[in-house]
Amino acid sequence: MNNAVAPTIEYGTLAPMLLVFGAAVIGVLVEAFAPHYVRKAIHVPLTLLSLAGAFALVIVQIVQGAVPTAPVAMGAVAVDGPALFIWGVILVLSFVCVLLINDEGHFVASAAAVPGSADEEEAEAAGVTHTEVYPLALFAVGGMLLFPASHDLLTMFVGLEVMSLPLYLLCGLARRRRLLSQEASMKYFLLGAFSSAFFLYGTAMIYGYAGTVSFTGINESLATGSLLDPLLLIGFALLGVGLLFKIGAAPFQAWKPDVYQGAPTPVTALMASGTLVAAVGALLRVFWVALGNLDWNWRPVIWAVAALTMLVGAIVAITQTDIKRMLAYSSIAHAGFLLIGVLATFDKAQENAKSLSAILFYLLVYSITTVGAFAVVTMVRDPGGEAGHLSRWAGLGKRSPLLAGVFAFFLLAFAGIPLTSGFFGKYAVFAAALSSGAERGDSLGGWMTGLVVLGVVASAVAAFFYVRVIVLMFFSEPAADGPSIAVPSMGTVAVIAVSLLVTVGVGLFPQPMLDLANQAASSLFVR
Amino acid sequence: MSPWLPILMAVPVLGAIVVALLPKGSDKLAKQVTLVVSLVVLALTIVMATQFRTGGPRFQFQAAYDWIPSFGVKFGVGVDGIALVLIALSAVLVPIVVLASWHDADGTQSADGTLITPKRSVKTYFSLLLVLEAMMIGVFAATDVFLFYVFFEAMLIPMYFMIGSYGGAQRSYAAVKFLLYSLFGGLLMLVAVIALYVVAGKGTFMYPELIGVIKDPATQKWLFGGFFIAFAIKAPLWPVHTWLPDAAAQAPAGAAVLLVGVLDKVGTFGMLRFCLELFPDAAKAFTTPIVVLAVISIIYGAIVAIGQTDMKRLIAYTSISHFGFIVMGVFAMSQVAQSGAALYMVNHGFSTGALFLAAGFLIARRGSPYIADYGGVQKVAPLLAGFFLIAGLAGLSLPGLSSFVSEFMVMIGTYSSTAFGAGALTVAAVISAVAVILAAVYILWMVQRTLHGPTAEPVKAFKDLNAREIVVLAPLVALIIGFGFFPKPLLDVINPAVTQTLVNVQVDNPAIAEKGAGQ
Amino acid sequence: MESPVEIVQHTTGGMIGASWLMIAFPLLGAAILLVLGRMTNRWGHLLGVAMSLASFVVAVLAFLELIGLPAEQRRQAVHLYEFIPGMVDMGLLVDPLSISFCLLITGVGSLIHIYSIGYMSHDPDRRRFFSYLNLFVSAMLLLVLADNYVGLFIGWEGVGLASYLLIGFWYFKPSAAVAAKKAFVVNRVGDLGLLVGMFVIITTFHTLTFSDLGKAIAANPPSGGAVTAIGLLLLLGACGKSAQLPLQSWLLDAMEGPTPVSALIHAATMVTAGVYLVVRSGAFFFPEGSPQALAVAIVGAATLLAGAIIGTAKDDIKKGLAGSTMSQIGYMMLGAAFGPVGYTFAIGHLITHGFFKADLFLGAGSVMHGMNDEVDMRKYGGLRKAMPITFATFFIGYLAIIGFPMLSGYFTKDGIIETAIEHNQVLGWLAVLGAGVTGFYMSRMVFMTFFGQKRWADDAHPHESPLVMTVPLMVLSLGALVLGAYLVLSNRLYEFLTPAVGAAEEAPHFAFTSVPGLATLALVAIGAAFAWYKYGRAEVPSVQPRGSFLTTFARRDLYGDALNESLFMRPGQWLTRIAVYFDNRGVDGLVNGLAAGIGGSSGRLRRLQTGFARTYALSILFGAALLAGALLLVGNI
Amino acid sequence: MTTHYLILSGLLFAIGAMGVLIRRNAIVVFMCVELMLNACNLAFVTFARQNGNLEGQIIAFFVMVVAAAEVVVGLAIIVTIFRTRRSASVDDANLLKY
Repeated sequence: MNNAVAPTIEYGTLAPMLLVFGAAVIGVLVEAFAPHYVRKAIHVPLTLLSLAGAFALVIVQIVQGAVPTAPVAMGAVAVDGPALFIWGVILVLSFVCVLLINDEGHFVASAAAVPGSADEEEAEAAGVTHTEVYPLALFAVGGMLLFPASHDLLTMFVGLEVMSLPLYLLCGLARRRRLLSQEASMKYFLLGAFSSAFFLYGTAMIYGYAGTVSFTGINESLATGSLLDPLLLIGFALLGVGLLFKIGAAPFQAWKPDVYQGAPTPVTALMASGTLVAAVGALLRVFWVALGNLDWNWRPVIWAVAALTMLVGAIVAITQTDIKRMLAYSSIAHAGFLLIGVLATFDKAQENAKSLSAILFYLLVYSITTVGAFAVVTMVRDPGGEAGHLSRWAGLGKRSPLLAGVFAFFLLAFAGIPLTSGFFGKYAVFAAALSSGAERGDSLGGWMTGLVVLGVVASAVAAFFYVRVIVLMFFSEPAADGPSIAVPSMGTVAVIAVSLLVTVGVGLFPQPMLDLANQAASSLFVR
Repeated sequence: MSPWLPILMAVPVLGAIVVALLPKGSDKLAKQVTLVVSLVVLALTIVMATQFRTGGPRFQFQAAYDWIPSFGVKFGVGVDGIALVLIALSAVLVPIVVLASWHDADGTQSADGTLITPKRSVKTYFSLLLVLEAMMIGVFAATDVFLFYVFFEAMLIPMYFMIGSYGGAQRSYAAVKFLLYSLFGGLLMLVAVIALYVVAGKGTFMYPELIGVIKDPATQKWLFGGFFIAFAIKAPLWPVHTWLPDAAAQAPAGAAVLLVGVLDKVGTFGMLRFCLELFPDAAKAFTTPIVVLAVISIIYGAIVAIGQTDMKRLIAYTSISHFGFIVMGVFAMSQVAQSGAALYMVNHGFSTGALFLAAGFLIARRGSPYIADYGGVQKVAPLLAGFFLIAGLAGLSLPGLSSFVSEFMVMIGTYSSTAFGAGALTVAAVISAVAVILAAVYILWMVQRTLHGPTAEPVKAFKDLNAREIVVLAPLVALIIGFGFFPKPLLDVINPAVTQTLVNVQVDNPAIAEKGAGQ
Repeated sequence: MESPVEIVQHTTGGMIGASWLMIAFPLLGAAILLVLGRMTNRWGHLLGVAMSLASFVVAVLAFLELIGLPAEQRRQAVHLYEFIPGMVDMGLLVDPLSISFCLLITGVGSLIHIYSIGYMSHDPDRRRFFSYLNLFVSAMLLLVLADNYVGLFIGWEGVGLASYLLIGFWYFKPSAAVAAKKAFVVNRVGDLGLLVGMFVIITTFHTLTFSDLGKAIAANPPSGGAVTAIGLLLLLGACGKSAQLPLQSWLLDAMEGPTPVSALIHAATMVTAGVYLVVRSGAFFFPEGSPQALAVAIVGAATLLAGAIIGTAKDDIKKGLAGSTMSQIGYMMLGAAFGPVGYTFAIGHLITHGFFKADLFLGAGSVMHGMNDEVDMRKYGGLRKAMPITFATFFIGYLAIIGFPMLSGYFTKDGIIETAIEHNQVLGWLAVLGAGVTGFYMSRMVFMTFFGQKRWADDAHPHESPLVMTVPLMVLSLGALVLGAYLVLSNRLYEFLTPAVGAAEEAPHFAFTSVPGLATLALVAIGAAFAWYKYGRAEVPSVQPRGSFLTTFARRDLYGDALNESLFMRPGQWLTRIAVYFDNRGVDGLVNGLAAGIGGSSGRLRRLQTGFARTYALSILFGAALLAGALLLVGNI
Repeated sequence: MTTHYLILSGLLFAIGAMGVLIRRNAIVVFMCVELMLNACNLAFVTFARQNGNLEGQIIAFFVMVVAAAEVVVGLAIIVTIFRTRRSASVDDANLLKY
């Protein structure tokens, strides 16, 4: 105890994360000291460059192949293949989302001003904007990087909060429909805090069981200790609540539709893509690394959760009338599909690589398509803001075929039609699940097949509401006072272009991306 | 590595891109380009078909390129006799359909001036048509199960848009129903495809390598089920047929031809190719129930057809009856029946195609699909009436027309089949033969109510077929009559493939007749 | 002993080798007329006649070549091409049976073609008419020449199609359209029999070719069961085509077609195809005394009476003749049930009937031609002066059909009757009775048409038809006069047919003074006298009196239509309605119901999303409890 | 000896959760969440004592910091809502539903 060793930090490995956090801090300083008219001019390049730089650093590490085989920073953070892959994905997503954020007219002039009040009008007239969104976004991104890479429950908790707190605020900053925005913000905050309390209590109980919060330690004590200790099981359940809440699995999905609908669309895009990726990464780490030896206990439970999530997401989406709300339910359904992948664990850890790469691939293609879809949503506008209500989308295909066509393609990708990226994502996950179910002596073998069949049924139901939007856009006559199509900024165009490119490209030639995912997954999570 | 099939698929795709990229307002050009491209494809197909050696290996013009190594997926193509004739069918039908739907997207007016369909994007329609052609060729040419699945599902999208954007009043309902129905089946098949890959454990989807790999009967049954349901929906087989009448009735005539003439054949083709050869034991085990379903389709489809008031729906139901025959032939497990079924797929494409097109021309003149709105057409438009009648006679498989040969072979092959459950097959053949009476009723009754009798008032204004429409129908009629008397060219190509199939299914069911006189 | 039907020579040369030209010529004609369409309006009818004559010439030459051969070589098979590989090849069988049909078809056919030039001269669609006629001739020739059942079936349906087209030639008349459809559909019922019959044949004997069939049967004689089944199925087919009970109902409606059609198709040739089928298959599937042969006899006897009775009550001259056609074919069927001898007389009667019935029909046509298409005999009367030639020829035909001594009908019909009585007393004497009825209704027809006082409509100006119509009449009536004697006396036809249909134990010999023969004559005389008493001597009311129950029974075609109506059509319509309803509400309803169900549950589920943050929190807590509970549960299982 | 502390922390956690569910005022709800966090802290410290290592206590400090940050964010949000709606009731914010 008394001969304490000085802690070591592998700055090189952590560089991407540190860069983002550093930029965020600088952003705060800018807010503090720079006059407001130059702030944006500083923030935008700062943010984008930091993200790009971080991405570059990730690439460097991958290229160097110097992927550490042990947790770094005294076992607090695990920067392994999957983590780097997830980092790369998150950084790309956040980059394009910042491009969206950058677009005019999404964020409130002065959050403090009461909606409809005189000083709101003043603020708008004065053209002031909340440039805080940039550092906030950076902090959120930093949290997203830390969350899935953390290697003990405490770090994970901190990552969780660092990711969430800025998002709570960002949700409340919509320029239009501020009541909704604020309500979304509050709901997200209260429920988020509530769930993270569960996560924390779960952590406490696991700590009580294992005497440590490091995944390695938990894993070892599971190997020796009793698997039936209520402390362990309840603790795990509470941990699960926190994580499943973040990915929006039923019955913890309730916040998603409200928040997605209320939040400014760029922020929704960030949550629907980045947060999901990060959360799934974290979930995998906890379930596979920390509690890998417990999978006989948790797989049946997660089976039920996955099934419930898919069905709830797919079925409730059918009757949605708001485009963002519908996409929220679609993302719930997709969370369910991802959980199928999470279930696909094998006896021999090496085989888990297959499932892991499937999940990573799915995350990649799904999140990119999602960002694209939300980017399109930002462009369809009414006088009062974005045209959220589906009925306003009628006949869009007649008025702007290109935009409608792109959106239709994204929807088909969500539905998993062949020759789109979404199809291969689904295929990869289902294949992994079936092969894990097919392995000898797996008591869940039949159940896995059943789950996959359930999955395809759910996707058939889901297909209905995607197709419904296409019908609206193409097969029904446009409304007289239809929404206008905003002239997109370069940023938005770039976002849509990128995600379309990926959706098409991967849809035709998935192999390169699959190679990336395989390579990332091959090394598995460090233990 | 033969480039034929990839080229055959590439040409229409490129054509589609060109058409799509044409500048605004160049509708006429778009049509001409499409026509030329489809004719080029037809020419290439014919040349390829002449290269096909009937004595040669089962799969010819094979080519395989790595596509998704980590899934073990190859872009593997190649054709046996059956696939060849079906590809030829598609290649023949597309140019005809292009000509037939020349004005479909222009917005048509009925004889009494009322607008039937509003103006829609011509370029989109024809580029979709070409994309569809590429996929139709691909789905028949695929020797990689995964690739087959990809085309099987992707085909839905262009057809979905063709029905949804260019169809009749109920088009969006019909389009969605069509898409979801097929998608559902397809997804079940997807599970089976994956499971096939996993269970086989060969690390490949290449069809020839998967034959006879699945041994366990129980597994075979499950996988068979997954494939069969998808194909039964596609075919369509009773009781999962109800999407077809809606889709066919709402689709523009041209699209309907491709839908019923080619797309649905993928179902029966799949049964013959995949259900039988990959899961022989399951196929044999399920023969009886499936044949029962087929017979129900035959009789039920015919009876419901009689009761239809809408021409296109009526034709759709007749197709359901005909598909019953095809399925019955496939599962009769005898050389004659299966050759007949394969031949039926082609002939049905011609006969129903002609019927849909003729009906389409009729409807285009009156703007109503309802039989009751017609009468005495023969007086004012004898040519149209003549073609319509011939097409109808092909529909009731009149001897001397191509469909008779196939129907005859199917029935006789089923009756005399010695395969598993032969007793049931014999009965099935006899019951199905009743359809020849019902067919006469539904076709001739329609003919009587539309072409014959006193000329209805709005019909008086009809013009007879113009040159384009004659060019559309004449080749089909020629083929119908030609293959009616000389089916040999087709059968010589089909037979070896069927023989191979039966070998793989391990059914010993020799040709039922020794050569006739003069051999 | 090896039956002659097994010996077949294969040939490619000579006129027999080229006998396919017989089929090709008219087919070509039909094709040209249909494809070129209006362009050919001017000369179309001439081309039609030319083609028909051309195949008549071929037929004659082939016939001469055939009789040039020794008897045992008179079955010449001509292989054309491979039709369905591994199942059946397309080929022709030129033998005495088929060639005699060819002569009848092309001969009478050509005459009727010629006649039609005049008869249809006023019809704008004459060209179409001739194209259909050619199509018919070609199909009919294929039917009789094909050397296998598939080819026969193609011809069989081909003539069905031609008949459909020609009955519905005046398609704008709803009655004609309906009649055409009815004819086709009823025929299809028969076709079903033929079709299934082929299934059984090929399954049992592994071939559909007549010659191979002979060998196969000789090689291993099959069980009675299969053969009986085949026989009955073929009989069903024959009933359909030849309008025998119970499938007779279409023939009377078929009179909607132009009269030449009724003469050629629905009297002389097509309707006799059933007889041809039975005779052709006789050697294989209708052995004497077998149940199926008996069935044939019964059907024949029943139909000959039914037809005759119907004939007695018809005022429409064509319908009357149609009834008589049914009845005469009934005779042929009866004959065809009794082995080679029966075959001889059946075919003989078929040929003579072809002549005199065509003669009668064309005569009737000529009458209608002069009476501006009036068909009701009650509007006729005393026409013999107005149109002498027509009267003369019609009268000869009349004598021939009632079996007046030494005329054609006399020999062939008596032959059938006697053979029948030899084998089966009951049926035989029924046939005798039928002859008597024939005597009555034919005389009635003659008296009502040509004798008695005028009952014409005011605008009627009866006149003799042009030569182009009357010359064929004369030729036909000549045949009606002499042909019977030529064929029957000294067994010419029998000897000629033997190679095709086999030989009997003892050759038939025609007895002029046999009990049945005399009885027949007596009955015929009585019938004629009674007809004279009712229609010749007495006044004929120009409006139909409401007759006794029996008369109505006959007028209503023995309620055949009523029976079909209530037995098949109405139940059929109900079944259709039910099926359609079931398809929309049942099957499709299920699908849509499922969709609606999902939609509904979605609507209900989304209500759970109340918007109250505290409810969401509750669901989280709830979920947490579930998770914990489940884990504990799973852990402790 | 430590079980009492655990029971206490469990009770605190339950009370906090209940409070979140039954109280309407956003501030109070938020305080209940804080209560839950502190229940966690108690548990951590207790377990640290039980396991005889310091991690638990360290974690407790971390938690306090995070909780403090949460307070900042939370109050900001709640105040804006209050300013807009003149009410801090969680149930009044009920526009987003179904």
